[in-house]
Amino acid sequence: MRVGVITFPGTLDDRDAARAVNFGGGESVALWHADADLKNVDAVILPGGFSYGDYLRCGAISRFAPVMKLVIEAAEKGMPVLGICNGFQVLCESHLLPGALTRNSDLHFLCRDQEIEITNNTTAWTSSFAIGEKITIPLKNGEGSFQCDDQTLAALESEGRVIARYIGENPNGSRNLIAGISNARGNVVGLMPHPEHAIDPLTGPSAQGLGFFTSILNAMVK
Amino acid sequence: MSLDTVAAAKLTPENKQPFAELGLKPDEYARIKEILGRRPTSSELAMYSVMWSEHCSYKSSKVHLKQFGDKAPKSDALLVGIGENAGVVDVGQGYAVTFKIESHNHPSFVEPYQGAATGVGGIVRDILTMGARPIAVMDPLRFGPADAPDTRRVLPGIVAGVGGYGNCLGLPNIGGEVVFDQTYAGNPLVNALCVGVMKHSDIKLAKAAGAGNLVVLFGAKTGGDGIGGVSVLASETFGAGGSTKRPSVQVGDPFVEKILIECSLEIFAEDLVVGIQDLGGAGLSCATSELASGGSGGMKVALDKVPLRDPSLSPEEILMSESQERMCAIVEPNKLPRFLEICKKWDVTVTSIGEVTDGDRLEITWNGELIVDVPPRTVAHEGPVYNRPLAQPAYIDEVNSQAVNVPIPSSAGEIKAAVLKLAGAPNLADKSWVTSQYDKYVQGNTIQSQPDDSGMVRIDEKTHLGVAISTDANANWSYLNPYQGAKLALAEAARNIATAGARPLAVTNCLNFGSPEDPGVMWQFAESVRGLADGCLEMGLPVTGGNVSFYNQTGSVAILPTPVIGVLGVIQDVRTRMPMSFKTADLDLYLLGDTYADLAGSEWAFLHDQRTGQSPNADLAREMRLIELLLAGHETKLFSAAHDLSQGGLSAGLTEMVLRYCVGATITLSNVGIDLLSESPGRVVVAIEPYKFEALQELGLKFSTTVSKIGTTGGESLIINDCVISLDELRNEHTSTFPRLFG
Amino acid sequence: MATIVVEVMLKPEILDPQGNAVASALPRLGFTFAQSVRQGKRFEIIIEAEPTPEQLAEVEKAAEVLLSNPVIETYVVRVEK
Amino acid sequence: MATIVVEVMLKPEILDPQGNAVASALPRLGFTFAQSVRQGKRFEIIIEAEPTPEQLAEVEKAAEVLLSNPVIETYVVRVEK
Ligand SMILES: Nc1ncnc2c1ncn2[C@@H]1O[C@H](COP(=O)(O)OP(=O)(O)O)[C@@H](O)[C@H]1O
Ligand SMILES: [Mg+2]
Repeated sequence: MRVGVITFPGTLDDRDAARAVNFGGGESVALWHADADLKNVDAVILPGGFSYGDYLRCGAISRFAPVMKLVIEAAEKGMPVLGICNGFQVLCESHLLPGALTRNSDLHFLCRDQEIEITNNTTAWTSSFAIGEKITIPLKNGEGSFQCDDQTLAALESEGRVIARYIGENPNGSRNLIAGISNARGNVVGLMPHPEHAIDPLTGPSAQGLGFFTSILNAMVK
Repeated sequence: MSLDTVAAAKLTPENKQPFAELGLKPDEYARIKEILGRRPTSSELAMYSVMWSEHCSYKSSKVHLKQFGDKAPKSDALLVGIGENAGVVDVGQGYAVTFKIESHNHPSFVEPYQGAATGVGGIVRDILTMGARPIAVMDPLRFGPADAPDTRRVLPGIVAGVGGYGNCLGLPNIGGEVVFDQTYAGNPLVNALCVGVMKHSDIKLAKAAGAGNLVVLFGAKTGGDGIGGVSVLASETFGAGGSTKRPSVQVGDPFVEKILIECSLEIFAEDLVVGIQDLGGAGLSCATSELASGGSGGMKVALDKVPLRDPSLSPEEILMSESQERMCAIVEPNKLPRFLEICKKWDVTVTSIGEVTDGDRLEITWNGELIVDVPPRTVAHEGPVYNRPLAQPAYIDEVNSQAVNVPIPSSAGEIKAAVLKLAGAPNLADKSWVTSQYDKYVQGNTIQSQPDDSGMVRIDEKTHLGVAISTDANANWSYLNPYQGAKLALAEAARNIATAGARPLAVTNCLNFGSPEDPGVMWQFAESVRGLADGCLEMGLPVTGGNVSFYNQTGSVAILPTPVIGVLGVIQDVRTRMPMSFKTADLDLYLLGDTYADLAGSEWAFLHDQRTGQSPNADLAREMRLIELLLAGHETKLFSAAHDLSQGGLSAGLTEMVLRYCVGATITLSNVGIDLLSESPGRVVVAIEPYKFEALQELGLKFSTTVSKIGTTGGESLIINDCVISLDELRNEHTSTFPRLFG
Repeated sequence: MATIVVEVMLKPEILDPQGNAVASALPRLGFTFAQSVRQGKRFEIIIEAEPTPEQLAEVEKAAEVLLSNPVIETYVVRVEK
Repeated sequence: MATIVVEVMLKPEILDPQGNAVASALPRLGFTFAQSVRQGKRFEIIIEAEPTPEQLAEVEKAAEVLLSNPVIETYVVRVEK
């Protein structure tokens, strides 16, 4: 099971994501934004960070990286793709996922341990969880407020494509407390909080983020 | 303006030059003429003026800082000492760690966000320059009164700037300080610390060796921002009406710096540089003269080759520009192609601007004409040295002889009010409003950060080797007695390392003071340095580097003397670290160390507007026994938790402990008021399982440290004698201060 | 040399926390003129000469695919006089 | 109702990382029109009626103390027609 982890200029959590893939039992494969092939990976992770400094809009410039063309093609054919934080932003800018991520409602970058509830366990990245399972993983971003128009929101809700929701007070102004969504097929998932920082209680608030990286193994076995 | 060349300077010896406007004294100007045997060209004048500024030349502090070398303890750990961009220590397993603090005070007052951001950027480049991968940052900060309107402008901007830059670089923020005092109102202190790690063999130095090797500039293009920023901005005291010489501040580009870090590390990994220097204060003037001065030969630079953001810049301005995110490397010609390739991969601008010569001059040309021809050492290392007059200020005797006069709580109601007041006092309140704006998780190796006693990061994922760092200053004590204050800050920082189970290894510092031209301030400075040097000798900890920031004053009012001391320690296995608090009930709580009526300079006295009396005396032998006790207990897994007591004394310490994991405690104190409020140094609260009492007592005897039982853990309240405070009430008081003040 | 300006604003229905923060800071400083505030971006694009219609069309395209995100933003392209 | 616009741009000598990022992204997407790009802020301030000269003076003041930092930025106040 080869999981590609893409590094854009300014990506920060690539090594953490690779570590999490390996912790989960997969084999991480480094991909570079300028790469012209996906090195035979079975799945791809777009990790967190400040690609291109988050200038203009988060993810707006990375979306045009050469490797993204390949990712978009592969995703449309069903390859599992997970975008975490900045990766989620890139997926929205690429229109692989609907909506957009905007400034946190209090305008501050926010790093804290956040409880979320898994609300869909049929995607490639959430099958290891139970519906309604509550996990605590780090949330850290300045532009994590999920926004979309009413119609899109209604569609996401009715199709069960909200895969995780914040519990408690809304940390950033996201509509309907949305922490993560998937595409209709369930292979592309975007998640604002960082499961790769919650794989070992020594360095994170819990090990409850690991489920995202074991789910993908199940997805491939199937 | 026409080009002022060396040839022209020889022909026009009588030309008037604006040396005073550039901050040079008449005798300094005369000395330059003597060194050169002629008047300097305007480019040379620019170089000398920035390099001989207080900030770059340490002209007022040098004679004192010498003590760090003269009194240096024998240490096998020190691999690179004072003088390089940052000191390097051996932490075992082939790893070397480099760390340093720097100030960016004045720019942060003028433009809080950018000032703080570029402060972080600068210290990170210093660490990178040593050949290390930066792995964490810390930010000791000081502000005017918490409720002052200007603090509402300055604090949020500075915090956002520290976070904006550090987060974007992917460096976890693992600690710092937030302290408020009136004297910082016009002079906030932004000190930034960075720590980096490398293998011993990867250490890089700032020297230009090997005739024929190339001088390569890479990173951002040079612009007109921050010209004279450091030299003029950092040495000009702000008058009441604001400085007239406020040049534009620099704007940082953390994305470019992140790219520069990855690009440089790839270049280092392939061993492509002979020497390297970052461009910080004094920009190219500093980098070229220091590289040349550090090497054996001379250097030739074609200044017109420097890539510019603003093509209208004059050679003088290019030499002085402090544009951020630039590095200068010395590269063997045969390695240049690979060097360029790596820069191309990262999309980093790179230009060869000159070469190392076998001469002994630094020669700079502009379109073929010689505009600088100087002995590099005279610019970089042989600047003026002042033995400034110093005198104990009159206030010392006055405040020392005045006793502290504050109410001492005794009834349950008074105790509750005092504990809650301290819990919510801006200096002691929960700092999450600040620290939640900083990424502490990135890189996946953060073991401890806010609110723990020290920051801790793992440096090897297989062996779990780690380092811990704490920064501390107690300006109240330094005000009352700068010699003791520096020692006490050192002891506190070392103690904060040891409570986690790490062994203190090395020291860095950032000395923030008023004007060195004031003999009273100079005395505070000299006493602080003497105290720190004596303390380091006594504790066996080498000073590896640091930074001096003078002229932190508004009109004639200087800031409190604020020597910020950073101590780095090593822990063999981060999984064994001792947490700062207890997670379960039914543990016994013990106080290690003795409590005296030490209220002078305490937070309780500060809250009653008093800064009088005599600071405690640092007893470093006792501090070292306490540290050894903690480390011995760590070795045998004796402690369930250990927490240092400092500002706010036992009251603040207990507040932090019970709130950390939401487990209460029942405490019994005999002399409750003093026991709670005193800030006697050298004290730690530990939690142990009851059956381990004898082992603890044995350690107490072995290390001649008083061990007194103060209570047990458990419940949902902090109970002190007959006073009951629910954790909810305490938490509310502790956590509401910052959101209330800063939104 | 000429300057083309692209102004990008959040769509009215999208929450604008920055604009709101400004709107609530103004009265605290004694400024009472604003009913509401929206904050957006302004790009100044320097081009060599007076823009041709083709160039302006290109700028429109760039504004649509790069400078703004049509999911949440609208844009206006103007030639600065 | 009327709209007052405040445009805040970095001074020309100040580094503009965002503008640079846009300028270097454009050619990668095949857009070659830009010599350089600067990115600034645009505030749209909604007021009740056509602004009075006093109000405009107030807006100027707010632009100077709140909406911009004169150390690194310049601003322009305009009434939107
Ligand atoms: N500006 C800051 N940045 C990061 N961490 C901070 C900052 N200010 C305070 N902290 C952290 O908050 C905690 C409490 O700070 P403080 O009360 O000053 O600690 P101590 O008294 O033990 O030195 C520590 O973990 C400290 O590192
Ligand atoms: Mg402490």
